[in-house]
Amino acid sequence: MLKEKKISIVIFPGSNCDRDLFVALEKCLGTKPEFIWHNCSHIKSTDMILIPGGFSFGDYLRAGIIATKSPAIREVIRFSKKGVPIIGICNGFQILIECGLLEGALIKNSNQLFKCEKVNLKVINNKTIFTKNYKLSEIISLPIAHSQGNYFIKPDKLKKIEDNDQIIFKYSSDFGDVTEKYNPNGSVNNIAGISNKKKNVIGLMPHPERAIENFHNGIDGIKFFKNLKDLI
Amino acid sequence: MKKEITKKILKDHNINSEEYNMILAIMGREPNLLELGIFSVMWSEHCSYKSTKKWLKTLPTTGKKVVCGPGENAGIIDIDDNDAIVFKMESHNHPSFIEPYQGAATGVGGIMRDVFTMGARPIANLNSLRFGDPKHEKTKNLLRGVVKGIGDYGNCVGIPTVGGECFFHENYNNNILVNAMSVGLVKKNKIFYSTAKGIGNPIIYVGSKTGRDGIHGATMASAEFSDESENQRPQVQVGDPFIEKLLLESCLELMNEDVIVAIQDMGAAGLTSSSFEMASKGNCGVKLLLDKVPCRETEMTPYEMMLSETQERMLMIIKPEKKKITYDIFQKWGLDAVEIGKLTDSGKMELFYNNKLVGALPIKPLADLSPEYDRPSIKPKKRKNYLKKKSNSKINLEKVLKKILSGPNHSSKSWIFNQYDSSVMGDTIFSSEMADAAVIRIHKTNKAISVTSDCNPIYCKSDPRRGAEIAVAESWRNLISTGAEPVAITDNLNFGNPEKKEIMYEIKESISGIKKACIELDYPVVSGNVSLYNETNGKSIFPTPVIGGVGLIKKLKYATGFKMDDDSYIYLIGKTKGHLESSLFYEHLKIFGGSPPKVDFKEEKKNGNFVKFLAQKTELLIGCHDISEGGIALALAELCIANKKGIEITLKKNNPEKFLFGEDQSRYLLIINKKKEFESLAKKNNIENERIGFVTGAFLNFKNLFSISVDALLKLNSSWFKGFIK
Amino acid sequence: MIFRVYVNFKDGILDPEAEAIKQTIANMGLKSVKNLVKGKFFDIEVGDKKNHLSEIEKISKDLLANPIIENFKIVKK
Amino acid sequence: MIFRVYVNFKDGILDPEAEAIKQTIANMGLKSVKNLVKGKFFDIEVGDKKNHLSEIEKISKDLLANPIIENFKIVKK
Ligand SMILES: Nc1ncnc2c1ncn2[C@@H]1O[C@H](COP(=O)(O)OP(=O)(O)O)[C@@H](O)[C@H]1O
Ligand SMILES: [Mg+2]
Repeated sequence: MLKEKKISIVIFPGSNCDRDLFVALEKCLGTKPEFIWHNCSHIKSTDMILIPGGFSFGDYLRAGIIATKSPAIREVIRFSKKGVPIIGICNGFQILIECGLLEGALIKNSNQLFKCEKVNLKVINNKTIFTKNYKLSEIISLPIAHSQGNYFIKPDKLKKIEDNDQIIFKYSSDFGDVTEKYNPNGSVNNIAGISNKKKNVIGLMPHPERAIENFHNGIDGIKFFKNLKDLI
Repeated sequence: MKKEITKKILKDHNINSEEYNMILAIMGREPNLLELGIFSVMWSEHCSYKSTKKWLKTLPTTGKKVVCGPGENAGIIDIDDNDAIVFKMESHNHPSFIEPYQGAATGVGGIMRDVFTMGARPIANLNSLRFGDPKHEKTKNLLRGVVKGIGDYGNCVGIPTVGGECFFHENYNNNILVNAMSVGLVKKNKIFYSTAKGIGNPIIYVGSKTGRDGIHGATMASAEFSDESENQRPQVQVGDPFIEKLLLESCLELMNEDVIVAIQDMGAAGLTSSSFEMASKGNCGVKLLLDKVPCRETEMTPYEMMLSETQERMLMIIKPEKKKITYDIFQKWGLDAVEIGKLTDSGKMELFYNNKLVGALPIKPLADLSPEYDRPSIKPKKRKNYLKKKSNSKINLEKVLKKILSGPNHSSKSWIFNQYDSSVMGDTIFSSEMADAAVIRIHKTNKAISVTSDCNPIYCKSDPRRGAEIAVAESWRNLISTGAEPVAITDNLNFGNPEKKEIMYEIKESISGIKKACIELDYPVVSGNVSLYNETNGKSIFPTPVIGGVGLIKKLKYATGFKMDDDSYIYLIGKTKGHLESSLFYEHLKIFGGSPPKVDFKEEKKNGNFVKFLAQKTELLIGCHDISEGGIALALAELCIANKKGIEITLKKNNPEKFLFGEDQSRYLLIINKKKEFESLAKKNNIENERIGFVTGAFLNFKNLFSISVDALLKLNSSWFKGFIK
Repeated sequence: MIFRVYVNFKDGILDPEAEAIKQTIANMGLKSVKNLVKGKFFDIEVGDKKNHLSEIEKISKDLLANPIIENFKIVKK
Repeated sequence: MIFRVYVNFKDGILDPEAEAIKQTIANMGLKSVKNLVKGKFFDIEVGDKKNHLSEIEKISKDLLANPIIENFKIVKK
């Protein structure tokens, strides 16, 4: 029998989507993830790490920055170098950006307001380990809930990540138009999710874990997590 | 000897001479300043309910589902399977007017602490807001700040904000209302109370360090505003939602251990009221070593420590042998916990500072003998109401509906609720504008709760008793519409200065109205809050008794929202007489006053039970919407907007304005597709019903009268906030 | 002409963000920091012609600072 | 000894908050404001004994400023 693979969820003081993520993984993959507290300085082994949404350390200073000073982040970086898949959702995305695993910055939404609503995403890269079961340009719909999700990257760097297919999701209309009208927060080129160069680290602002029940506003999160099945 | 307590000091503490004589009698001597300060906050309107206690006692507070009624931090109801729901609503009106962002944020923080103090994890927040005229210079910033404050706080803690109300009227220009409600889930056998027990048990302080925040917040909330008070601004309290989240998680973790004897958050009047209330409930004495109180600022005096309203602090009595695990858990969450005293058998509160006894007050008498007033009241002169009836044929009904839909009070509130995280925790079934009440699944179960807040101040001004009855009935109806069993309410009574007879009349009448409705509907009051002195320069707010209702949806499949299927039928349930006095319709024609519609409770229950029966026992009900302000016309428009679908209505009535805009109570619109089955059931149950139309096309079409496209409805409904806020 | 407006919390007002930053610095192992106070600044560029001070004051009071909890100070750069 | 660290957005990065403030000022009818730049400052108090500059630099670079979008400047007060 294969040894059961281990999924880890790293939590920080102020994380608040950890339970939701746990529930989603349990429901979609049938495995129970383990929680890693932020001050854990040694993760013995893990096959995938997820960083949940919320307000780590109150989002003080800049969302995600203070969390990068926690010991567990050094471990996340160590595992990322080994090629272990890492996923950051919302605040998790912000943390991955602040700790340098992903490029760019997430600044305040262009209208200064927190925004909670359902958005459509267009799959821009379906060749990553996280997205290979999507069709190219498939439209999925997921909720967002954030005030600092405005993705910024300098034009030269943008070109680089584009050329290297690191843009994974963009905000779009139901029909896949990627235009300003469907940009909820001011992100450069409607970018909603990106990966690192090696494509084993991914971050996205929307919340797949909030779209997994029939009573949710859509269930496209299920597919997002089921995509991970092959990884564990 | 020099008299320490001068007339001026008494005035500054809002203590009248009669009250001061009682203080002298209780103390047997002249109090010092610290002691007087403690009396003043404990006996403030805010903490002692001295003007309303007598009347609040008359409310029905028991029932087979009530686990804990008023008197604790929050009320508790039983929702079966060892699950219970803890909930309460509380006002932060005065602080929000002075500093809207922090005022509203700390209001949310405070009410959540009331809920998790009892061992419950908050699972939903609501807020009921009243602002002044949009044209008033302050309104925009107040709205912006309050909404952002509520959002930032709840979002950060990770509790979904799922519903509420927002109403604009010039009457609230200088006294906005910010009422926050929180709803939590607890295991029935794991509830924590605030009764102190066990002489010698340590008293533990945990949370933020004490600063000079909001000293005298409680007395401020107990006095009228004047232009002056805006200038001599008291220290504003600042909220720290991050610490709140840590407190929530650490307290719930500690509550899993067998450690806590009693626990209470430090809310209004901070350390004073929390320690007093715990001790007085347990008939204990308290010894506090104020040197131990963690302070944020230097040279804080005992007076300041006892009266500070620094947020995010808790006080608990623990078992003495459990200190280590207590400290360990709080340390894990990065919080300082400190022992600041012990329970004693002295019956007194003894305050030590620098090894000196700086204050000593008898606990029981101070609590029990707190003033209770039967303030005089008088029925206000009937306002000679309204203009002569206009000839109705000239009124353009389409224009009125469009005006209502695009005005501040009935525009889509999405600008507000999109700033609230409504989907965190993954259990939200319906939030704002998806149903008549918000519906939240009980995590990992097949049941849900339904929550709503309601009050129509226009009705309450015209007739406070009837207005209050309607507020309760409407909340009941809102719950019914979602497929719930209404269980109990919390109330937040917002009024002007009770020392004025007309205001006292409004208070008494409102409470009787609530009482009547609650008894009739078997819908008890389990918690509540009173906010008085909402007046500025002598001008009082409308009586605004906000009702927060909670119901149980026994199976998820009973949950009903605004859904409409194509070609399904629209049925109107209940008697339509066309009551237009005090209605939105008349308001738009500038016809004011008159009495609100009457609630016939027999009819109310009959119709409600029928809808409940449909939701629970049949598969007939596709969607449901109760009819309230704006009558059938507005309810239909809201259904079209929510579904982006059209409706065709055939009018048989001669007086279309009465049929469309009448605000008769106890009515619902039902979306049904099995005509025969439904009609026979309705007949069998003797329910007045009428098939008024069906779902079709892209227009809200009142045949032979007028028709508006759904696109136009959506646009009308969504433009006001955008234009206002920019 | 550029005016700089400094805005910071009044004494005694809790600044949770500053508290969190202080704590983080300590966690980073940097023990010598005794206190940290935080604020904002705004560089406002105006034309040279007339005296803009009263306008800048108005902007500071009504918009940039919340006078209930914050102080502001204007300096000409 | 107090060090003040100024942090602001690098040139060419659109600061949505500054844009909003500019817009509001224009709406207030104050037409003379040509530009507005916003930033933060941190007053960090350290002991007097040793030279703390390198520590303050580390704090600024690793915590207070995001080098991708922000500049910082340290001055001794
Ligand atoms: N302050 C608010 N916070 C959250 N939701 C709100 C707020 N104000 C209004 N809403 C939502 O907007 C919808 C319409 O509100 P309202 O017109 O008061 O409803 P009704 O009169 O049908 O009870 C409701 O779903 C309500 O929950
Ligand atoms: Mg309603």
